[in-house]
Amino acid sequence: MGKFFAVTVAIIAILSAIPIVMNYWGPPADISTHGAAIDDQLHETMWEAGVSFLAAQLVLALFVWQFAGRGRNDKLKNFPGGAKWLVIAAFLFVGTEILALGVIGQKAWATVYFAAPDKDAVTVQAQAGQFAFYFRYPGPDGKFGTPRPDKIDEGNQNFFGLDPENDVASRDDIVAGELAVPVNRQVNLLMHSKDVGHSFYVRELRIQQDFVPGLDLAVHFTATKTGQYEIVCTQLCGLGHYNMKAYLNVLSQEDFDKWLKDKSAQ
Amino acid sequence: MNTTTTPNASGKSNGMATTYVVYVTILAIAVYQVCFAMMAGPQPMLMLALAILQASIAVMYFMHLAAERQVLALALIPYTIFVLFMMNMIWSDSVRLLHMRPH
Amino acid sequence: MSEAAAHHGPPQGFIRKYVFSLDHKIIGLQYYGLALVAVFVGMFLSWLMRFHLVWPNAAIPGLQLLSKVGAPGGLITPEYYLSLLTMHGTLMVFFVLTNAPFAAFGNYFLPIQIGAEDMAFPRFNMMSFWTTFVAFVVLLAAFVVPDGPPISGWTAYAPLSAIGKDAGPGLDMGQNLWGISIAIFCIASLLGSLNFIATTLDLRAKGMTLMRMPLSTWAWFVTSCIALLAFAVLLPACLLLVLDRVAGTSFFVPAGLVVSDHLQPHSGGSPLLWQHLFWFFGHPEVYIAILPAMGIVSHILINSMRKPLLSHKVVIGSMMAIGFLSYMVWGHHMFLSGMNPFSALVFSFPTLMITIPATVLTLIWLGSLYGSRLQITAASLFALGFISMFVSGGVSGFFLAQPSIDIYLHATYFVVGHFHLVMGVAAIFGVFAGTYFWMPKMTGRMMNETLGKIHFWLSFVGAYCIFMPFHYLGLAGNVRRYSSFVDDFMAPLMPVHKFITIAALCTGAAQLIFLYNLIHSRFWGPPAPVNPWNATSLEWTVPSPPPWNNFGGVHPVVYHDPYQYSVEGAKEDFIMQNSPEQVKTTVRS
Amino acid sequence: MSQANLAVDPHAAVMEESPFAIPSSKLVMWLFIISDAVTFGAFLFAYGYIRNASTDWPTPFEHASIWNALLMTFILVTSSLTILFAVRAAQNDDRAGAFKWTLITAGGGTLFAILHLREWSSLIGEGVRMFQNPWGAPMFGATFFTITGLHMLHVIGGVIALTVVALTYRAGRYSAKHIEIWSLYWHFVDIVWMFVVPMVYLLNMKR
Repeated sequence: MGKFFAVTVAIIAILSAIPIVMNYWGPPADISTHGAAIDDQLHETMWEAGVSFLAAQLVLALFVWQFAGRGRNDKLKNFPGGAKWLVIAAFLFVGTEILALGVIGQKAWATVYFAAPDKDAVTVQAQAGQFAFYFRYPGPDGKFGTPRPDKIDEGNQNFFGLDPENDVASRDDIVAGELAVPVNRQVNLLMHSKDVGHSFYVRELRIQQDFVPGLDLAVHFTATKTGQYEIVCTQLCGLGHYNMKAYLNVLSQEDFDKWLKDKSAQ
Repeated sequence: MNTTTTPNASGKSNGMATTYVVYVTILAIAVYQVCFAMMAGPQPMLMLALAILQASIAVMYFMHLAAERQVLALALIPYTIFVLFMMNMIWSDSVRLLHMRPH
Repeated sequence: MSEAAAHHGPPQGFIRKYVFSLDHKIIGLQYYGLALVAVFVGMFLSWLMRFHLVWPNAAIPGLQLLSKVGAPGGLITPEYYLSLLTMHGTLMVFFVLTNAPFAAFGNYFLPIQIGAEDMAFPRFNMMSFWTTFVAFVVLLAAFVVPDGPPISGWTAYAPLSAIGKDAGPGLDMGQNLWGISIAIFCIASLLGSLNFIATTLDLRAKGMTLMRMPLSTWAWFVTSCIALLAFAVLLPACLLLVLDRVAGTSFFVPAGLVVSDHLQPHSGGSPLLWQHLFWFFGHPEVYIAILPAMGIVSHILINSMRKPLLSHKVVIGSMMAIGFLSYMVWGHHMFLSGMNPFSALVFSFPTLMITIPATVLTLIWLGSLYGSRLQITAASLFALGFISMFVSGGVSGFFLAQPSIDIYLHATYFVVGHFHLVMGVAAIFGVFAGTYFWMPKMTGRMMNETLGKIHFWLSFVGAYCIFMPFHYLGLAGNVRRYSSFVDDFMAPLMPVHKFITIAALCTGAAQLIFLYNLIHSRFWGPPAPVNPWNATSLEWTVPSPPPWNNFGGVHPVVYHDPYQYSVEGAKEDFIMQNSPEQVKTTVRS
Repeated sequence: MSQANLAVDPHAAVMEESPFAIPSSKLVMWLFIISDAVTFGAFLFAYGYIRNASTDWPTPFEHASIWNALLMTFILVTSSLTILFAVRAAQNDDRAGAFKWTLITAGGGTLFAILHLREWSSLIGEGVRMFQNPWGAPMFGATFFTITGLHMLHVIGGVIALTVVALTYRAGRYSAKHIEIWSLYWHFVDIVWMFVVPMVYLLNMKR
């Protein structure tokens, strides 16, 4: 029975590792400037975690194979070096991993969150509500109108609660149900939640950030490849959560300008 | 180690004199807090520090923790302070909330 | 009150004996029973969820009886899926993973293992069980209120959970019941942990020094120290949540929210406050679930290996280090929740540090296996399975501890796989190991080993089949808490989901073997001897099941460290803790 | 929990010595106190968090209410002193004295609660509700009433407990130990108030 356990554990460990090693189900190709750092970090962690995982499972299998079912007459042995060396090994091994990944590897996080957005970044406001995203562009004047929660009226398509009669800046604001951004230009996304917590997750962009009601956050990113990508909500936001999505359209600069023009003409 | 109950922890051994001193000190600090706040405005950190001072002498001499075995204080106090200290991690978000509110 | 059990005599009558019993053993069994009911309900809910995910259009006959609105014609609606998800998580985390390894086994065996007649406060003990029971009933009541159970997840993130029925179905009465139930549960856990700490410190038999306590006792002790202050934070969080809901305050709700076209009257609070308070409890809770399992597994492995672990002290130290670190890391649940990104780095570092004591523990277990005389029983198989699961679930923590990787993996099935393996399956394996090991003592009947082994193989392979693929789904970017995958991106992953669902149905069904074994052996199993496993700790010195005052009024005296196995020159290959037998040489390192 | 004060420490003969050398019930009271301290701590942190993030937090307390709070402090700290007299009397086997001082303490607690309720009712009269007040951030009422309410709940619970302990003690079923243990609780209630006064009253003083 012990040998059977050993074989099962070994098989499970190896089978579990195969899809990872074969890269069968990985993240989709990265389309952002900061994503490579995250991917490297993921890759490196995968190596270290994978080696630890396989080593531990296989050692478990090996020892159970070797020592299961030994009787009273078999000599007991102690692990060479005893607990002291195992503790030292754990400190060294894991300590190195922590230093390598946890300290040095935080650069990827810093590039996403600690760098200020560029001055010429395209500023877009994203508003999440149950169960849709809306995006707002400041229009030719470069200024957002002030949204007022009491003016929100979904029936009349006033998703942001704009008040064009009194608020000049809001008159040329462009509101869209999709996020169109120019390629290779930084986008500064101002995030606002209308009701409950939501999240903005684009797998290809390696961006995920919660919308926090009462706290307007901003993330910035640069998309490097044109195409259409899915934006999904990852924060449980109610019954339509599974259906809350929008699309990110990464366009060339000309297409983006044209898109803006078309939108403002509407 | 002493296996019988030590006659500690109840003011029997250290008389009531300490107790009166502690009583007066706690009240004096309370009065000082109020007067200070009324004259110079409440300074949160100072107020908190004085409250901690009051609390610690109350714990030590009213609740006789000082007269118990030291290990009791060592088990209870660092543990509680550690947990309360860790909670201070929430402040940075509170400050952000102030600066990053919508509109 | 060190006189403990002295002031309750042998109980008379059914009610005193089995219902409002002061006997820690009965209370332990009551907790076990409660956890058993909760785990089967929770598992059933997970079946419904898995079934719905892959066959969304197949009706489940009879489900409409559970909820007419939530499952019309047996078809699960998206909101009912979220209700199931919430109830599954809450039941499993609070009523199974906290109750079974900690409260159930702890109540039964902690006093016996330290040579006490009962818990320090038998009345508190009874109160803590019945308070837990009330919490359980209040939670289950959410199934029958008109709008159904809450849909905000077991984490009940505000403001979804705080603004009432505008936010969606289930968030009216159901969410109130949830908040009240968890608040009650906090009080029960508080009573329980007070009792555990006092018992461990004050009621040890003569000679039972702290370092002579078995590792399981140590684990329960450390766990109760964690629970003491962790639940003390969840309690105010739940009270404030309930106030937000019923008294119209807004601790967790900011101004200017427009929900269902209504401008909410709230202002002044913040959802982040709820997340901070919740996770301040929530992370220690993970260790409340896993530490007792670590202790139980160590205790059982030593017995099966016929040799002590490489170091008793290092294991205890590691458990304490885990307990200590557990208070410093709650922010790793909140990397992307809008928390200050600098805090993310501060939280990431201690999170990674937890890997050190966890690795030390794993290496000690593995190193101790070397050169042992490992006996394969159902209990030791589950203990070995625990190690395997703990490693598998543990390494994925290494990803999630890093905020940069969390950007991609947060809220995906990777997280689901991670915590199910390490906190769910591993802890449950600890409970199974404990059950096969201790049930003979608890019921006086041996369990069927063959069925136990079959149960192990099905559960072990099944659990891997369910939870390993979760990691792959997560790596591919499959987000969690979706009641169906409407988008194209998920379509290629559906075969994996199907595989998981089938594995889940089979593995769940395999638990019926366990249930059968448990019930059958309880009544018809062969009578258990006093010490069926040739174990050394004090619970094996008393009859199976032990009499009401455990040691028959005798105060045991302890002469040895807990794990004197394979002692050369001893009469048998082990020396009981209370045996005065002295042997010069031992194999202890 | 126990029926009699055992003169002989049960640890001495048959059990391993407790590391703290105090009765279990006293240990449990200490543990309860640290747990409750963290609960109060969480309330105060929540209050601080919300207050800190508000721009229009009201500071309505006139000097009169501050003096009233100081009077309440005086009453509560004095009741801490009287419970110490009770403990001392009980330890000297002065049963009548211990009974008297415990009841006086409970009376002090009652007086405190009455003063507090009077203050609550005057605030309610001024229009302060759980989520509404005439001055500014509506959360003021919520934090004020939850924190002081939880404290008052502890005071009222303590008054009831002290009364029960005093009566049971006079009947001879409780010993000095019980009075001492409940004195710990009473001091704790006092200590919480020491934090409530500066955090809730002084910081919200009219400027």
